[in-house]
Amino acid sequence: MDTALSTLLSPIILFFMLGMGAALLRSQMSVPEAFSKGLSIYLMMAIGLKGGVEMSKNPLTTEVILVLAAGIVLSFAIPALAFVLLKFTTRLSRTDAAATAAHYGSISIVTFVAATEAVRLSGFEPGGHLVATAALMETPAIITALILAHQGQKARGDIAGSERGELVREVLLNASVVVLVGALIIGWIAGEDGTANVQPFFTGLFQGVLCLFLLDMGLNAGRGLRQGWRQMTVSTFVFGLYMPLISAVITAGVCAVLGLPVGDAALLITLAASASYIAVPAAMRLALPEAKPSVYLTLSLGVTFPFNVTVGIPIYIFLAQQAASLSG
Amino acid sequence: MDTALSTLLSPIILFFMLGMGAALLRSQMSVPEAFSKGLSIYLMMAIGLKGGVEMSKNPLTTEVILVLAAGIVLSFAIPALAFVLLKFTTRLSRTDAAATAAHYGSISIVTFVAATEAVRLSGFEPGGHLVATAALMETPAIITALILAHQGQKARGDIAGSERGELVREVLLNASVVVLVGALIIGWIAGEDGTANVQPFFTGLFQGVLCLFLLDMGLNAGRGLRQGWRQMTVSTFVFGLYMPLISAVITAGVCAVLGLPVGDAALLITLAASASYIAVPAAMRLALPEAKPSVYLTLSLGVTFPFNVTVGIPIYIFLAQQAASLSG
Amino acid sequence: MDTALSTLLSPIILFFMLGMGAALLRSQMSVPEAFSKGLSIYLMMAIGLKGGVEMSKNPLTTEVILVLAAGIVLSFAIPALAFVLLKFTTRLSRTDAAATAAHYGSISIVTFVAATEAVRLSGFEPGGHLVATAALMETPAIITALILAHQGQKARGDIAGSERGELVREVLLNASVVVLVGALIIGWIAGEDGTANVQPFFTGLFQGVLCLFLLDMGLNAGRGLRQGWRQMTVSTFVFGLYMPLISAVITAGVCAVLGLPVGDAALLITLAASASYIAVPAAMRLALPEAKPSVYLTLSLGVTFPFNVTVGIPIYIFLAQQAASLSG
Amino acid sequence: MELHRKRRIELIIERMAYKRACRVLEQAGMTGYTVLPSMAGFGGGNRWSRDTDISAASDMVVVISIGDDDKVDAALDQIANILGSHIGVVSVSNVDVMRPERF
Amino acid sequence: MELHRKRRIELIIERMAYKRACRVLEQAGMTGYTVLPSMAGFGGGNRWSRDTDISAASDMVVVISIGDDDKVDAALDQIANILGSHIGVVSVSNVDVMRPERF
Amino acid sequence: MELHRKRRIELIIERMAYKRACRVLEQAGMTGYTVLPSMAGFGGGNRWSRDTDISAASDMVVVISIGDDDKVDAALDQIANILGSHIGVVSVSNVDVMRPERF
Ligand SMILES: Nc1ncnc2c1ncn2[C@@H]1O[C@H](COP(=O)(O)O)[C@@H](O)[C@H]1O
Ligand SMILES: Nc1ncnc2c1ncn2[C@@H]1O[C@H](COP(=O)(O)O)[C@@H](O)[C@H]1O
Ligand SMILES: Nc1ncnc2c1ncn2[C@@H]1O[C@H](COP(=O)(O)O)[C@@H](O)[C@H]1O
Ligand code: NA
Ligand code: NA
Ligand code: NA
Repeated sequence: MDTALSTLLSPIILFFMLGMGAALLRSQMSVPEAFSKGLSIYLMMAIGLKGGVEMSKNPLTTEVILVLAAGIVLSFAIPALAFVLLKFTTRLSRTDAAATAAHYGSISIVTFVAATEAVRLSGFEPGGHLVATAALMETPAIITALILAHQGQKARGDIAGSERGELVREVLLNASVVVLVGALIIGWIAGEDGTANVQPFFTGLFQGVLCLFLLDMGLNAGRGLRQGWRQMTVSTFVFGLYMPLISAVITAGVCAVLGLPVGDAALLITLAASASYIAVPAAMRLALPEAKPSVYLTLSLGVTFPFNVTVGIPIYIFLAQQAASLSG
Repeated sequence: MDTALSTLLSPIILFFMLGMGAALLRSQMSVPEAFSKGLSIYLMMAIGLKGGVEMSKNPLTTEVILVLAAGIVLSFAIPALAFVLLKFTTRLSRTDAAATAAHYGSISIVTFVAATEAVRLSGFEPGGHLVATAALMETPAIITALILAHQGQKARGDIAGSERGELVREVLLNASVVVLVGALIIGWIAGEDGTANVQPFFTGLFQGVLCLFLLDMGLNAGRGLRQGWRQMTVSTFVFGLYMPLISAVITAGVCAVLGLPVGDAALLITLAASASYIAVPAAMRLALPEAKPSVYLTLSLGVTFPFNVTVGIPIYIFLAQQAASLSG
Repeated sequence: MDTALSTLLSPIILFFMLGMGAALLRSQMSVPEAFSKGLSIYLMMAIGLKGGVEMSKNPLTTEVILVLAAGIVLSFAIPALAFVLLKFTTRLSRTDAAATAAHYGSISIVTFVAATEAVRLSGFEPGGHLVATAALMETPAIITALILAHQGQKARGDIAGSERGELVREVLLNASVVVLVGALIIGWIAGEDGTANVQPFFTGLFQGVLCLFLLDMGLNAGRGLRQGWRQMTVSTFVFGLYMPLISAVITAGVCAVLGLPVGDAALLITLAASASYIAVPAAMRLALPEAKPSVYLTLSLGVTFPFNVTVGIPIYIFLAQQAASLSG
Repeated sequence: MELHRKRRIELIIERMAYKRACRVLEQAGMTGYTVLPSMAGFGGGNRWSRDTDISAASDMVVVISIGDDDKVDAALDQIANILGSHIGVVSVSNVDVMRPERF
Repeated sequence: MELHRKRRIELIIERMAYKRACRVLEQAGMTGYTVLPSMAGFGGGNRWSRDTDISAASDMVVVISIGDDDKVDAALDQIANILGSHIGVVSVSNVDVMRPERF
Repeated sequence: MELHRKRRIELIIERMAYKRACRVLEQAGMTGYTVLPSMAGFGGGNRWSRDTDISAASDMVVVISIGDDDKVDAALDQIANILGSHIGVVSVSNVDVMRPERF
């Protein structure tokens, strides 16, 4: 657990804690929204390019395709499990439970990026196709959640002004899908040589920008927690802590079966365990506006995200090592 | 034409296409305006500094002065030609035609930057004074256009609240003139040694930042095209495609006469062929508010800019090579 | 005075002058607020990290603690002197004089950063604990000013809606204290090795970003001066020029007594001579809303800041050399 | 300057839903609207603030639209439907305009 | 669509003081408010502009709050106190709303 | 709290022209105004959106100015002139203010 400590003491995580601490102490500081949104586009371009360049070096193996498929299946399946747990252990309405479940089936790119750095620090090298897996896991969870929410309910008329295709567009063409998939394909086409000129920007700066971004994420998570926690019961709060662990253990099993190397397994486990706080909330506002954002946002951003970034990732790397030794 | 393909497949252009594609597919993603405006200031500082440093290495030759003069003359002359073509081939009003013509006499800095990268990729090294030429070509076109618009019309009273000097200030002290010319002079004064400390930021990152910026430009161009195309006739649309080519051929002739090296010629041709979509629209709103922005903006940003960045630049490099071989 | 000239001709200062000149010529250009606020967070993270890493290399000596203490004492004391001078030489009200005095006791981080670069350029290496000193000097001046303002006045009821702790939070948890102190501690914990990965971002880019930031500061200072100067009398205006010199001379004396090396002395003198234009104005709006911001902001941002960045810093380095030679 | 009485809709609505509201205004025949960003707010006992709210979920925008009585009434019916599901507040007031034919 | 008469407070106030005003609105029982950023302005003979104003000192924001007559009156008393010290302008107007029980 | 009736101008105008409008307001004797950014809109059959609009050409801002009847009338005359050339919409409404001497 020495690497666990060194992960916790890396500047990235320390800046996250700084932000979270400042927010909990009610500091008024903030990173301007336009600036941090710009940085997030940078981060997604960087990991997309990197993933694409790495994928361009190797042929598409069956293992790659299996990982992609596993990601999609997990994103479809996890919300169903989360929904059942929420309905049994909390008093959330059907709609709130379904909307929350969608967040846990989908993923958090920042958690993924933080895990990538931690995995590298631990001496493993994850494959580029995990970035593609991340992109593919964003959406399926939303479909499961909508089925769960509408199941056994009489059909409701459309909301005035809603447009055919607006949800599909939001879900399949949101910033993170466009940039991640686009940069991945560009990295794949341009390859190592073609992207050499842009490497100082996208690779050299990556970890520094991440520090700045995680400072802001800490502020966000801390404020989310401080503002939302009164509206949460203990049972919803703890869901935000055990649900990622359940997803992680299930996915570790999948990794053992597929015989994935540690780096890839750690990232797939992290993706499964992470919860969305940008793409899915936006989709839920369009598709299930009756669900209360204060519930699902506080849980995914204020509880699960800080848990994953600090305590979760070392655990997921540990699980990945177990899975690899089982299958190896 | 191998370099043409490699230009088209460079990350910079691919990100532009990604943005344009996303916008045409009606993705809602966007780069925050404050962030991309910040990046554009960075880009102008970077090319200004680079141009100034290069100019500091060589004395001011007659050739340099001739290029600067040629740029000014072209910026004055092209709008007259464009105006005549627009009046003959389209039904645009006198004011609309004059305002549109101004855009084609002026320049697009992003096109210039993309061309600089492509020229380097093709193995030529353009001179630093082309940056000064770019700055000098921004404004003259506006004067020609105002003369054309007011010619033969009874003088109209000033718009209430307009101030002596506001147009001059807008045209001579807008962000791109201030930053470009300022950074050029600073680069000239500080020289290679004096700017060494800031090179990692301004040179190392340049192409990466350009990718991010061109992603945003693609989104802008795509949305401009999608929103504006219904208000355009075929004859105005095709003007956006052939006008840059006409300007390019004329300028190639000028380059042959002046005997410019390929790198310099390619950039001067690109400047002549490019159309403004920031400085001139702003000036036109002040000076010719009756002209319809939907016409000139859709043309310059939605048609000519994407044409130049993808197909045009390889053509202009090819023309520059012909011109150089003619005069050489 | 050769280094003085080379400081004045460094790109950082030239970009500052460019911005100031553009603003005085009434250019409408601006750097978006969200972008420059983002850059300022970057700058504070960078100097905090750097200071922390340097402090991690050496044990906490008595000299370090004496410098920190001297900074705090100066921040407490300078406002009292400034207040007396303002009351004697100008017609400012008690409240306006106290509020203005607070600015001169506190510090300007940008001036500090510019001085750090100039000190390095002159061949001296300041210690990392000066960053900590900067953070500690932000606040004490505010306390002195509040005592001066309220002294001999009947207590005024609280403003409606004001909250216990809001001023303390604003003063102790504002962005610059949180980021500076936080990054300092993170740099201290992570050390040279732990921060190696983030160095390309925080060290390599530092001076380039500073150019961009000082361009914006020049625009701000120029506009501040142009808008505010009519509301200033000659006696307040000259206060903005001689006050930093007085603080500098006093502090040079302190440095001689403490026997500080030139680098540290130059920075401590600069801190004492610099005036706040972000943290203190915000605190004054909460604590002394009756004081006129047009007075204190024009003075600190429009007069003292440009004076320090251009003429002041070379003088302060010179004073530091004298102080060191006195004590050495 | 002759002025003409019109109605002004001011709709404060969550960002994700504002395009729905805008379509409704267009369908009702309103000739224009303008959307303003907001930066903070309070409602239902909760405070929110834009710079510290990473998702668009609690972000509100303000839609202003000036038009004829009839069109405003038609629009309000549809807006009521939207506000049945989405977070928001609508209010209407009287304003005087200069060129009535444009509304 | 049945509409109900309410009062709309529009408070233009310096940024550093807006949270004080918001607390006052909450204490007076107003059920909600929305804060809009502003970018430039003029008052007391001075122009200001946000992009060129590094400190928050002359930056103004606009607070909009719709509520019952009584609550608005209670809030205005306190706002008058704030505006005794802080920079700002307040105005009140009549608006019609749809769901009166929410205000 | 005694309130006094004033007029409130709300001018939605293209960004490039807002300084002309502000000068007109100052010349007409209005004691203050505040300018708000907008982020999207619709008019003349066209939608626009700020984040995807690289030039300032279709960007609108909102100018709010509260003042006396006479001054507002004087300002409206000039604004009518501006709106003869520039893109924009102006409306006027009644508001109540607290310190009438300031307007
Ligand atoms: N009736 C209206 N209500 C509110 N804003 C409007 C209205 N009409 C026009 N606008 C705004 O003014 C801009 C220009 O409109 P127009 O002059 O109709 O082209 C639009 O894009 C809107 O932002
Ligand atoms: N009475 C009100 N006046 C102004 N804005 C309001 C009001 N009520 C709610 N809002 C805005 O609408 C948002 C949602 O409010 P609610 O629907 O009460 O949760 C709040 O965060 C405010 O931004
Ligand atoms: N009559 C007014 N109408 C609209 N905004 C105003 C008015 N007077 C003042 N303001 C705003 O309030 C700020 C401070 O004004 P003052 O209190 O007059 O210094 C100005 O900069 C404007 O943004
Ligand atoms: Na997940
Ligand atoms: Na041109
Ligand atoms: Na000081």
